[in-house]
Amino acid sequence: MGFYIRPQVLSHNSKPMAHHGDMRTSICSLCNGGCGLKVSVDQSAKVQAVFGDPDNPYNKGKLCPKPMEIVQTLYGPDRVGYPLKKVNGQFVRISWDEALNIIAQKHLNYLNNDGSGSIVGFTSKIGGSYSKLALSIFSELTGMANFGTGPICYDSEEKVRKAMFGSGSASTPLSDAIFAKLILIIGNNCAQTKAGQFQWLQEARRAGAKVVVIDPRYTETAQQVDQFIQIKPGTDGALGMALLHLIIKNKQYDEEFVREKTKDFDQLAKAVADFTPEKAAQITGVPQEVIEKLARDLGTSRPAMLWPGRGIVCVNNAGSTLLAFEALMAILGNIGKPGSGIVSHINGYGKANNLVPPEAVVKPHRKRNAQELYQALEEGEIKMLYIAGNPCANWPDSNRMSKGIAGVDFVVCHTLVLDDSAMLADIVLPAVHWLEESGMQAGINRVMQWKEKTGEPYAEAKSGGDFFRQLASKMGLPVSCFPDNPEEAWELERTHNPAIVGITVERMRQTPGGVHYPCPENGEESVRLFANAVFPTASGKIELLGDKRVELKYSDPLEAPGNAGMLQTEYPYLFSTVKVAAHYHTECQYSEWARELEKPYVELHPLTAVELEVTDGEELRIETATGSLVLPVRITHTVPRNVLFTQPYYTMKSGYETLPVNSLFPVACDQAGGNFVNKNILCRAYAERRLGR
Amino acid sequence: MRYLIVGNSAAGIFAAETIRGLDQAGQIIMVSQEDNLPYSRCLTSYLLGQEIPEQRIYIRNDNYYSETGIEFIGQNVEQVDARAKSVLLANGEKLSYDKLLIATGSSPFTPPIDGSNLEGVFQLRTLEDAKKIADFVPNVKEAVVVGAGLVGLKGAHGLHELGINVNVVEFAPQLMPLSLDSEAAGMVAGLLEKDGYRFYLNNKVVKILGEKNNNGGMTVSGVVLDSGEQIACQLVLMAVGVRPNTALVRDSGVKVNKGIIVNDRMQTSVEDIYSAGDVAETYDLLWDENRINALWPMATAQGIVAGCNMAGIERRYEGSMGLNSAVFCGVGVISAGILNLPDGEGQVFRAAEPQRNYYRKFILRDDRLVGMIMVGEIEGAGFLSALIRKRVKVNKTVVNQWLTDKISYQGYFSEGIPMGKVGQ
Amino acid sequence: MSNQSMLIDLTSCIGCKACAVACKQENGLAAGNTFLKVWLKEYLKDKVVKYYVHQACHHCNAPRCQAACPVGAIERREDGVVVQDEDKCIGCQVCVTVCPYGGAKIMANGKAGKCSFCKHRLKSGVPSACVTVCPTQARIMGGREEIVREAERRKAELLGKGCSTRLEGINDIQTKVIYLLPE
Amino acid sequence: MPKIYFRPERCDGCRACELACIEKHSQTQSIFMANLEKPSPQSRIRVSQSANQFAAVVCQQCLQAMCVEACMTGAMQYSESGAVIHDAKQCVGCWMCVMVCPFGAVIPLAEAKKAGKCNLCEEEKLPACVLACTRKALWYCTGEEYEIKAAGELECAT
Repeated sequence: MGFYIRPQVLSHNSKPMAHHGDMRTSICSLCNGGCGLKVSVDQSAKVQAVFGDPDNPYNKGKLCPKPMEIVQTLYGPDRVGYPLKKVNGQFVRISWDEALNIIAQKHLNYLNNDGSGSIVGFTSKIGGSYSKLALSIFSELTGMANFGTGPICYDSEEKVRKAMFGSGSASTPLSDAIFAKLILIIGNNCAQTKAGQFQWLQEARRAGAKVVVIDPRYTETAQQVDQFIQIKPGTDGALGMALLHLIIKNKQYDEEFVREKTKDFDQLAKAVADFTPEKAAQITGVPQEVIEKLARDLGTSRPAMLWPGRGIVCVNNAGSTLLAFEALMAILGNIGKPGSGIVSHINGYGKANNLVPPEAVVKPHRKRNAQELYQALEEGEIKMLYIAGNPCANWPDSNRMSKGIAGVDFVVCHTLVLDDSAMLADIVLPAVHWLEESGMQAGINRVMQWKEKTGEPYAEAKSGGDFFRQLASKMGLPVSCFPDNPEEAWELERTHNPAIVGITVERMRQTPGGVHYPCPENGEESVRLFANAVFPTASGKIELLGDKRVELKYSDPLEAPGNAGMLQTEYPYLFSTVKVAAHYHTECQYSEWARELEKPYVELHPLTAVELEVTDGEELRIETATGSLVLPVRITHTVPRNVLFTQPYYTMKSGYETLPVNSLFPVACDQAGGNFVNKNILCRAYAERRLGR
Repeated sequence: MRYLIVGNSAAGIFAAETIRGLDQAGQIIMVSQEDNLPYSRCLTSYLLGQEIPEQRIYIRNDNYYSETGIEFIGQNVEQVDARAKSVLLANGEKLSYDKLLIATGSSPFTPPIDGSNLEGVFQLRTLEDAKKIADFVPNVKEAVVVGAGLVGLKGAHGLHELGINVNVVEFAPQLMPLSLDSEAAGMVAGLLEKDGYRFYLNNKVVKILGEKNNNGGMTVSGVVLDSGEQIACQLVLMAVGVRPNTALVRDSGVKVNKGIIVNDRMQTSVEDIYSAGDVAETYDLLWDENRINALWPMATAQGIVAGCNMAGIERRYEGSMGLNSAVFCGVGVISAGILNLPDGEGQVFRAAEPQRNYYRKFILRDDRLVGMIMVGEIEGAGFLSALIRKRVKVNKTVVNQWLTDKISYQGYFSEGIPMGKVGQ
Repeated sequence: MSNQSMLIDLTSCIGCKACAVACKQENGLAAGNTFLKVWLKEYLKDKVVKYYVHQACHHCNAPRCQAACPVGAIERREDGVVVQDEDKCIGCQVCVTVCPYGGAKIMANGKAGKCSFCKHRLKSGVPSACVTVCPTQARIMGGREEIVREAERRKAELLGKGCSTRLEGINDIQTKVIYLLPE
Repeated sequence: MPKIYFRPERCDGCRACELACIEKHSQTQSIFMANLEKPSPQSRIRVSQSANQFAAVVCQQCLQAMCVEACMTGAMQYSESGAVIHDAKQCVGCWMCVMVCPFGAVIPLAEAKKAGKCNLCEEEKLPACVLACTRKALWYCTGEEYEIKAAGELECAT
């Protein structure tokens, strides 16, 4: 006998939102774009929905999908609500007090027996400025070394820029685009990665700017601009050097600026002397005429802006490439003036000093760089880890990283969700989401905006700020060093950092769009850096060749770290990751909507697909020296031949249940010694069905 | 949540199943005067005529109540106490509820005719009625059916199937005055007369005659008609209409007109009391007023809507309309909507071929199909009843074609019939 | 906000899919339910044509879904918004098969669903959710004439840059949602 | 649950689906003998025409089926898998389902006094009509599969 009622069809599919909620203003803390948010909150202070803030002058109410996906992460099934302790492989709920006692006791134990170097932190941007400050105070008090997002995101860029200009930060707000005549976007699909702020480029174009995109892929950004230059992956440095060569040869640089404000120009000229456009054309695949035309455009269009992206930062020859393009901006005099300079999401504003009395500071007894960390994990040198992030997915050679973490004696994970890294922890602590904590949020427009707390913390979730203070108290450390709340934390940070002392919480609150930094005691904002053409380098000038740790010399990506020594006959393709708008690293995958919008795939040129005997939707296995991954194929003419592209947002411990793509990238850094590489790595591929699956 | 459902026919069981589907944990109590499994009243005449065995009259299987987790109580509900949120059963017991559904249906109306209390006078509504008649018929040769509505004719058919001569008395000048026009009714009458039925139209029974039987009681021996004519018979089946069973809500505050008045969520005027089925007076989308459309499909649809709203899912009932389907001597007869518009209103399309029992009539008002009758080839009737429900303008050329052509769904065609604004 | 039209300029769309998520948030759509689907389309002509298809209801002046719906669950309102009534829907999915634009979609529970032009927002004079979030003005809303003018202006501007486009929804088939498509 | 979807723009009115359905519902299971049988087998799928357009109408397996709600004998019901099925044993041929099916997809089998409707050829891997449709106007797939397939067919015009 069948049924006469089908209850599942009786409920409604859509429940249009009634806008009854209390609307609170906040700032998105996902991609460092700094978009203003309006968050609708219900009576029990639960976040209902996220909208764009029309009063924010930077995003003007517009938004990319990421912040709207948050609600599902906040109250989704993966969210951690209570401290958990692993007992016989299973997590059991414990109290915060018990958790803190265990952690404090373990920490003190390792500190005494194995030294401060045996305890390491892995933190990303969980929480916000309050958590960050508390962590840095805790680190100073315990000598704990921290690995933030630098090695996987921006270290090379920051180091090169700091060496050249004296500051690693972006020099120009994106909003300056409307004053620019030419905007050079390189290795940067900002239409996807900074979608909420993309309107600035459109406005710039309406105001007459020419926007040029240089990328191996015909990206969404490339679609929207005046000129797209397709370049062979990893060869941007050659293009940059040829542009320098042409500008110098044709004397199109700003002679006065070069003379007065830069150092090492002659050496620079020498370094690019033989880097002719013919040579560059051969390397980059960009026709010589195009290179020459671009050089002419650069030479004649001032002011011009540069917006480099991860496409030239997270690569194995990042250092020299960045050096070339930033030197190009420098000799053209495109620095410090409206509509010139370098746009980036790096918002360094200096460290707060003297937060801890000198006698209480503990120096880490061992220093390691990010690469060395792997070995230290494997060799058991590291006894205890604090994780706030997902290194098992976001660090290269993820399998090795996971194994390393699994081998550590005691792992504490302060997290929103039970992700791949949290699953390896001994103690899991529930973290507040950034919407549940106020704090300072900087953005791509070089502003500091005060992010208001909107929702109440979920269940027993705690901020990193509270966690480290309470832990310090359990460990008998001087608690008085720690701030008690986000406002106090900012007050502490501001008053201990002369660069931002003028930026009070009140001022941020009262200024729509926030306050440009640095902002010293006199309260003057700095819309763009170096407006006075004074550079905080040793020479006070732009050091065109940086600190010489990186040579301005083109290096073939196939010969650079990660690929050097690999046989191209065995690994004939290149493998890279590229981002999509619906995801920010691995954070958004806990939203069902995001998972529905984006399913992992690998992009192939049609001829590559023919070579590999796969068609659209078929599964392709991609193998590198460190791992292998199976992904469905998407055939497209928008990617070059012999290069495979996928996206870096998926992991095992989420609805995707896919091996994180970083497991295919070796532990390799570019010469600048900063960034890990997650592009242009040699790989091989074959149709998965050949294995009989 | 404690749901109490009074009545275990169409509206009651569909409501109960809906609630069960939406709220697995809720307590569902079903109370009915008839202490048995849910069965289809529409099939009682089939049972009477021995066209189906008794087991087929049940529309749910033997373990229905236990499988669906419905507590069943075979008691009559005497009174609803809305203030105390409870009902009083015939056995004096009180049952409380959080949500109450009244789906008590209706009962045959017995006109005050002299002799209507005689042995051999029956009505046919419940399973018990059918069984009683079945027990009585061995002594019957000649029967009189009072009322030629659908119920009367189906009852007559049941008796006729048993080899009894059937005489049908109808007050109106035609058969099924509420669901057919005179032309179609004439066609049906012709069919049945050929089969041996006798009709007394424009007539009524004024007296039922009786004679002493062996048990000392009085048994039917015939009827006297208004015309003075007498018909000798051993059985009288009264089928002159039904009245909603609203007695249980008197003094409860639940507003009653002819039936219990409900809104589009099947809520009565009293909170947490819902009503559905033949007892409820619901919105009629063609007449644009509340009416009782005591029809199986309406009862189930209302039951589902009531169930949803009781279980917390807001759903609206679109409204009912008249719809009837019957088969006479193998000829299907379907009618829907408004059949008789006042003179000068609307437009009528008609085709009749009596020799092959074929008749079609389409009634349009403001270029919208509002009613139809089909006798004979009835395939595709559903598309027309849907068009009536949809209330959209129709193309008259196509309506004209439908008089003779096959009727088929038009929605796939770009110049599809139903266009323009929905609604009146 | 009657007589409102929407322009979807696929030449300006950057495929961020904010509109699709805003739609889900605004209309309370669980995973599996979508009124608006954004997906990549790419083909070769004299150049690579790549754009994001916005698959959703166009709000036709003569909606086929309305004609096809056997129970009158789909109705074109006087202001041109084509709305679907979930209460009436019986889940036959015929609207889905007759829509030339893939506008009516099969929801997770099997019944049909479609864009309602955020009719609940229109009531209070607020543009549809997808329009409010779109960071590139690829979705804009306004009076019909104003929107048609803007569409023609963009088309002309693109032509001036050597990019040929096509407008849908203002010529032979009239729809409330106007599309500007790359050709 | 998979069901039969009809893509109107593809149909050229060849009626192969009707013939295949008749064969499937015949006693003889013979495409040659079927039409000679008594009672003559009836197709559950019907091709209709309007101007020069054709359409095949077949049970849409409605999720809230009007025939199920109207059936006074409980013969029309939903199967476990979600299809609308008809229990002929229970049917008394009252044509209530014929009266309400908005597609006219329930066929009154007058001789048998039973309603007849598409059962998706439940015992076969593919319904006969879908197999017979050379123009691929009939698709047998689930709703999800339909969405994917249909999106793939969308013209650039979207």
